[in-house]
Amino acid sequence: AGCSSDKASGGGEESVTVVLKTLSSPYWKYVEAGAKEAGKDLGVDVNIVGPASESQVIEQVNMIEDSINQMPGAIVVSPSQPSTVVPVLKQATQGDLPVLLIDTDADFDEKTAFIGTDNYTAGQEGGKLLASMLEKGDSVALIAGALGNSAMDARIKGAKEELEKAGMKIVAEQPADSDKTKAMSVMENIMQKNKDVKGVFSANDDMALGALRALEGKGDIPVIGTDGTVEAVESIIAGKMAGTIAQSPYDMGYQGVENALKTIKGEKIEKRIDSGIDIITKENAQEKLEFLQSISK
Amino acid sequence: MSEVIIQKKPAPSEKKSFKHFLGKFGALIGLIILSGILTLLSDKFLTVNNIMNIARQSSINALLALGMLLPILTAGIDLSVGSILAVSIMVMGIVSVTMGFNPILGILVCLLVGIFFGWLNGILLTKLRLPHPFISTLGTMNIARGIALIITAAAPIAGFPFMIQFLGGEFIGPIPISFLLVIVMYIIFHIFLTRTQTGRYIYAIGGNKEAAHLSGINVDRVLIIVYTISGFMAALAGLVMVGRVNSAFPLAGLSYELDAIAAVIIGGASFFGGVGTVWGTLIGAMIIAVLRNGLNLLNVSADFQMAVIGVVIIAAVYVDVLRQRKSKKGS
Amino acid sequence: MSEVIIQKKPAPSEKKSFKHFLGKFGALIGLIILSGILTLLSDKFLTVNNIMNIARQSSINALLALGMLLPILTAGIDLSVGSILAVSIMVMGIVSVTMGFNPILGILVCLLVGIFFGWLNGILLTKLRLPHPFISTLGTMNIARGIALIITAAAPIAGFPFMIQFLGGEFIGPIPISFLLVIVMYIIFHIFLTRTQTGRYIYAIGGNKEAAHLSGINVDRVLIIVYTISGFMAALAGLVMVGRVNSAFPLAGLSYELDAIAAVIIGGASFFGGVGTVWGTLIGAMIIAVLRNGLNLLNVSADFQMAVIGVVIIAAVYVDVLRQRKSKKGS
Amino acid sequence: MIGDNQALLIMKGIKKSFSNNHVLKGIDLNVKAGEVHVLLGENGAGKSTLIKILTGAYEKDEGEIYWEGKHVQINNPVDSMKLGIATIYQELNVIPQLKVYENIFLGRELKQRGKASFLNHKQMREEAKRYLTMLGQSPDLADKQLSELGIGQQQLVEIAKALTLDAKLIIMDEPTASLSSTEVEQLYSTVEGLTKKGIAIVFISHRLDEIKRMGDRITILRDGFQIDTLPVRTTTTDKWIELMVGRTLDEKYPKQSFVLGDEGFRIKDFHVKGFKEKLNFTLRYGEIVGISGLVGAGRTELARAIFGADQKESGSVYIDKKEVHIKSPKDAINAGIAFITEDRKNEGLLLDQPLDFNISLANTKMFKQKNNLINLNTIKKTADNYIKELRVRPDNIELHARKLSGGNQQKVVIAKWLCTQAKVFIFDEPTRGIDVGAKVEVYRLMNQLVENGAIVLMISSDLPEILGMCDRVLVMNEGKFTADLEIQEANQEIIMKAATGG
Ligand SMILES: Nc1ncnc2c1ncn2[C@@H]1O[C@H](COP(=O)(O)OP(=O)(O)OP(=O)(O)O)[C@@H](O)[C@H]1O
Ligand SMILES: Nc1ncnc2c1ncn2[C@@H]1O[C@H](COP(=O)(O)OP(=O)(O)OP(=O)(O)O)[C@@H](O)[C@H]1O
Ligand SMILES: [Mg+2]
Ligand SMILES: [Mg+2]
Repeated sequence: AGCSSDKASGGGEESVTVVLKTLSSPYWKYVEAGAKEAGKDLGVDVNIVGPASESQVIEQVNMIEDSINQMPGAIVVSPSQPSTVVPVLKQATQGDLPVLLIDTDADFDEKTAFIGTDNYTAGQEGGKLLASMLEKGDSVALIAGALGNSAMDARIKGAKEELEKAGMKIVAEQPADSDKTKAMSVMENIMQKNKDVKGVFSANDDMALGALRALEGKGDIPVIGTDGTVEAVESIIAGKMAGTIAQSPYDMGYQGVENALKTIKGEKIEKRIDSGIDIITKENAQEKLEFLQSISK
Repeated sequence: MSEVIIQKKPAPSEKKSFKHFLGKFGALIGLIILSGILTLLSDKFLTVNNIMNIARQSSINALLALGMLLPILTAGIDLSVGSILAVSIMVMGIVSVTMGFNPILGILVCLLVGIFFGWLNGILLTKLRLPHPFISTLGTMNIARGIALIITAAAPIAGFPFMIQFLGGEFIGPIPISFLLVIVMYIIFHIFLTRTQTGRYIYAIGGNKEAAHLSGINVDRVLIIVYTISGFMAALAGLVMVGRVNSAFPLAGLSYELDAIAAVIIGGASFFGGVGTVWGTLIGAMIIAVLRNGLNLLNVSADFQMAVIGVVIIAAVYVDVLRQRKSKKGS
Repeated sequence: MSEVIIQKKPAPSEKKSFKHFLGKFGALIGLIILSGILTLLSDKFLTVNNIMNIARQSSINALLALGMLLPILTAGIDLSVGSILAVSIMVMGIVSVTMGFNPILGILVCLLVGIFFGWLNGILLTKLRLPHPFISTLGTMNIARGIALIITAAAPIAGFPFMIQFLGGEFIGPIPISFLLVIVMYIIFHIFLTRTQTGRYIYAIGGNKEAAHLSGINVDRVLIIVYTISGFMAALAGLVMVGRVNSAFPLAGLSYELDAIAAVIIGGASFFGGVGTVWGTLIGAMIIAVLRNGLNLLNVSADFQMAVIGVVIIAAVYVDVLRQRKSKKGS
Repeated sequence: MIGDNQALLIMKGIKKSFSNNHVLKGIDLNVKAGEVHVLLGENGAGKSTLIKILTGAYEKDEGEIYWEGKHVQINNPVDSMKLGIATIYQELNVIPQLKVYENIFLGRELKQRGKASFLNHKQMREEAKRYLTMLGQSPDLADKQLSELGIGQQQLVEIAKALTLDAKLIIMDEPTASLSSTEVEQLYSTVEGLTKKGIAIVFISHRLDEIKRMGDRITILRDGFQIDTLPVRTTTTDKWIELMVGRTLDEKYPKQSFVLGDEGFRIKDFHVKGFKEKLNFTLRYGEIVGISGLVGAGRTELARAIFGADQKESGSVYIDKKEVHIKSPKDAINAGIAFITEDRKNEGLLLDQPLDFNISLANTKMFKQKNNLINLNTIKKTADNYIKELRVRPDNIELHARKLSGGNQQKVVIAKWLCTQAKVFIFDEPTRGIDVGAKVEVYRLMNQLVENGAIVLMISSDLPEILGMCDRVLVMNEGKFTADLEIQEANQEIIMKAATGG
């Protein structure tokens, strides 16, 4: 330690580089906050990078490459398209650089660990939550992200299965490109055709909030989102959104760095660490909000 | 030059003026056909409720496209509208929600931020003499989006006061105020472009920049006005967006420039400048909105939506091409 | 004989030919300045390892930009390159991974799909007489992306055979094969554009379509070739991408058209057609890659990256503007 | 002369260079109120450059400008307009997408009374009609889209535009180059009216007969210097030519007669869209045939249809008595036809390509090597030859076409078509903007073409040129032929009568 304190290049034994899917959404800001906090708590240099949006897949691969080039002690990655990072990560492990994955797993045997919960499970939880608020045979609408975004696709898939299992009728499944405004339009249009929609599941909270806005004044239709952003939690407290599935982004970030450091120090860690899922509804929303506010001052 | 027509034209008859009308708003046929098909396919399409829906949904793009028309008329482009929208509403959020100032001040600041970035585009283009607005506005697109992210640490802002939500969220009877705003803005722009000196200069610059300059037109000044207006319209569209979803988020308007440009071009404007009308642009924006609405109504699955949008864009413009070709043959 | 003596021009001197060189590749100064700054800021920048990194990272965009240069030279544009890339590699994935056919067949199919969609762009533009390639390629952009999503139900495909990964993934010594491919393609295109009939016609059409037509050039034929080549290059870039990440996914290449266009324009080509070189384009692509790499090396945070990229794009082009202005004044 | 208190405008010691090309090396010019002051000089002598310095379109390197005795700075076109200078530039400066009347009032639109920010379209339209009528045009023209007009009519719009500016000095840089005698007559009387009101005119032209008729004083430029300023009426054109080119010209029209041969080119029942009649004519080896007519008579349209640039309605074309099928310019070129277009800027040149590129464009395949690559050296050599032969200045094939003077650009267009080595040459206003000396070269080339067995058809609005160079003349009016005359039986009056339909 201390041999390389070159700030600009940020490499060195006692440093961890975290490459996220993006840094420009609240969810990933929580991951970032967790990772930073861990760095502070444990006294390790943490560099956090990520492309401008989740769809910049190759850009993320480039970032991993550039990070490896600076020889950190370990690298923590949340792959946008799991399969794409495998070749470059193989290169890293060949150079004895420990690799940890968070949030999204990849089919990569040489990884040191995966920390997170998979999106499919999150979707299932969302589906179950929504089903619990409805009657058998009710009509349900699904708001998806841009098609091809694998995390969003998995959430929709999970939710759909649970909802169908519980006997709900899926009357619409439409994409809204993770855009709040588009989600609102999409929901409005769905309501034109299906006035009897009784519940909505959305692959993220932004779209859930957009859909909610379209349903204002249309009676009590529960909307379930995913992610657990501040805005969503506040909406739940205000009695608008029915609930959201939070994947503990902060913990993922924190544990990612924590475990990376352990690996650097030669400690053995679990290959698969579950960061847990929070189901946030009116009951626990207030306490969740306080936590979120404490981490993103 | 190549379409030299020697025939004496007939006195302006009824028939001619209808042709003239279609000539101006050729994409209208595309819109009518598209609407016709959707009416057949879904009984929900042609209802007052749904039409108001479309009106509301089209308003953001309609405003952006109206702003975009100006740069395109001058043979330019403005890639930064989506980012300007974002930075304007984030600043407004900070002023009127986070800092709790008067909403009127928030609205003013929002529009001023839009005007500022638009003006910056104009200055970069004319004073720095960058070769094409693609460069200057691509730069601003990144800068404005970066600032939108930086000032709020990527967090959205919700809970805007009623006054700010008014434009985008309220109705007069069944009619969304945002659509009334669209109509008013289009009328103002129509008058501006056809009846004022600066408006005509915009066409002149697009038609032949050199000739405009030699005719004593201050080309730089007009271009700065053009981009400033485009920035202003982006902020106005942002205001409507905030009213619509009651929140501002830094990725708002991402890649909206494509829809805006598409509306302008589908509406018959030329990338080479000098050609295009506000009404054509409105029709272009409506075609896009109707299409999206129809796809949702028909519950077309996500993967097919993209392909269908592609086909319809081409078809809508092709209808216009066919019409023009026919009317040329016929004359 | 008339007595007018036009000064004998000096024999092409060293100085003149250097100026000539800079005149052709003006953006080079921007690249040099940018690299200089990064070398000062990071000791990792000017290392063999990192330069090879940049070479590899730039190759996809360099290939797309090379394809994009052709439409832009004809005063057109190709918005569909990112989507064509995606559909080409998804089809290749189905053929050579899902269905397990010979990798050579997979590569061939990949390139043929690219050629097909490029050809389609050309046909839509010339035979349907759509007013501007913005429309036709915007349509194809959606159609191709839609097909990429439909045929694989949006799922990525991984595990390509070595032969397919060869171009994008392998090295000769420290040099990535993908970059050698880039160099070879640039040389081929240079010869094509300067030394063949079709190549010269491309410049002629961009310079003055009417004059080109009247000079006996089959404009439609050349345009179809242009868009077909652009489609082919998109597929080739896709091949490199698959080799790089050993997987194909339907959102691959999303919004890559912007970077490709930016590279071409930064490299000195004109949107109004007829002006631009392959070497300028290469420099444009390198500027973008160096910039991104440098920002990563310096650990600039993502939101600031955006803003910085915006500033540098403008600055890089402005350096060229200054140089041109100076050389005009000074001479 | 300089310092004369009558002088409206004095330009003193004007210098200007482009790169290494010193164009103006110290020009003095003084213009008096109410006179028509002619500028004469070879192509590339710097006439247009001098004008552009005066109007603020170019920045001068050295020199001073005095206006009504006061020293003035002119930095941009607005400055010169404010002084009262209206300019008709050599290259048309019109906006194709705007209406004719909007073009006429471009930059000085009329506003509605009371509502100062709104335009008064009605009044502009009325005024425009007035000016167009004054120039002998139908008032209907005012409402046309400018892009529908031929070059000649566009030129008239430019003239009308200059007239609307309440100017003290009107500069006309080759306003008559694409006008026929009727329109030129109209212009004469318009100019006369203006000078009577004390308005000064700076007039540039390569047509000596019209200078003789209109000019009061003439300033001759050569080699970047002002050679002399002379009164027009008391000096001879031969004198001007001598001062201008540094030698005397033996003859302005070096007409050579050849033995009349067989039929070489024929159109039969040729129907052009919008024409009232089907057209027929035959061209024989050994003759040069001219087509005369007023602006808008349809000559260019006929040529375009023959060449396949526009679709014909019906009819056939024969070369050497064999029918050739032409659907596009490419077919025409393959059949051996060359068409030298009248609009060099829009239809002829690639302004941002070097001269050799332009010259080789219509016949690129000739320069293919065995390996199918283009031989750039052969192109350079060939282009260089043409440039020398046509005396293009500067004679640098690497120069972009944009940087040449108007007349020199015209020569490059001619060179491009000579390079196709075609059998049938259709020249549309070939000497537009070319100086007297170079015109002779072009005429000699035509002779040479005929001698070498080519067919030459020349569309021209310059009557003396038709009379001087053709063996036969066809006259067109509103899309039909109204006369087919052997040159011996033709003169100005007869042709004009036929051209106006009588
Ligand atoms: N923009 C320019 N850049 C470089 N050289 C130029 C430019 N404009 C004109 N020149 C050069 O200046 C010289 C004078 O050109 P100018 O147009 O003034 O000639 P001119 O006397 O009007 O000729 P013409 O009778 O052919 O119209 C020419 O040699 C021309 O090549
Ligand atoms: N009868 C007419 N009334 C109005 N405009 C006409 C008429 N005839 C021709 N024109 C115009 O004249 C142009 C066609 O003339 P064209 O160019 O073929 O004639 P030209 O004899 O070559 O004359 P120019 O010197 O203008 O080239 C067109 O722009 C057309 O609009
Ligand atoms: Mg001139
Ligand atoms: Mg003509």
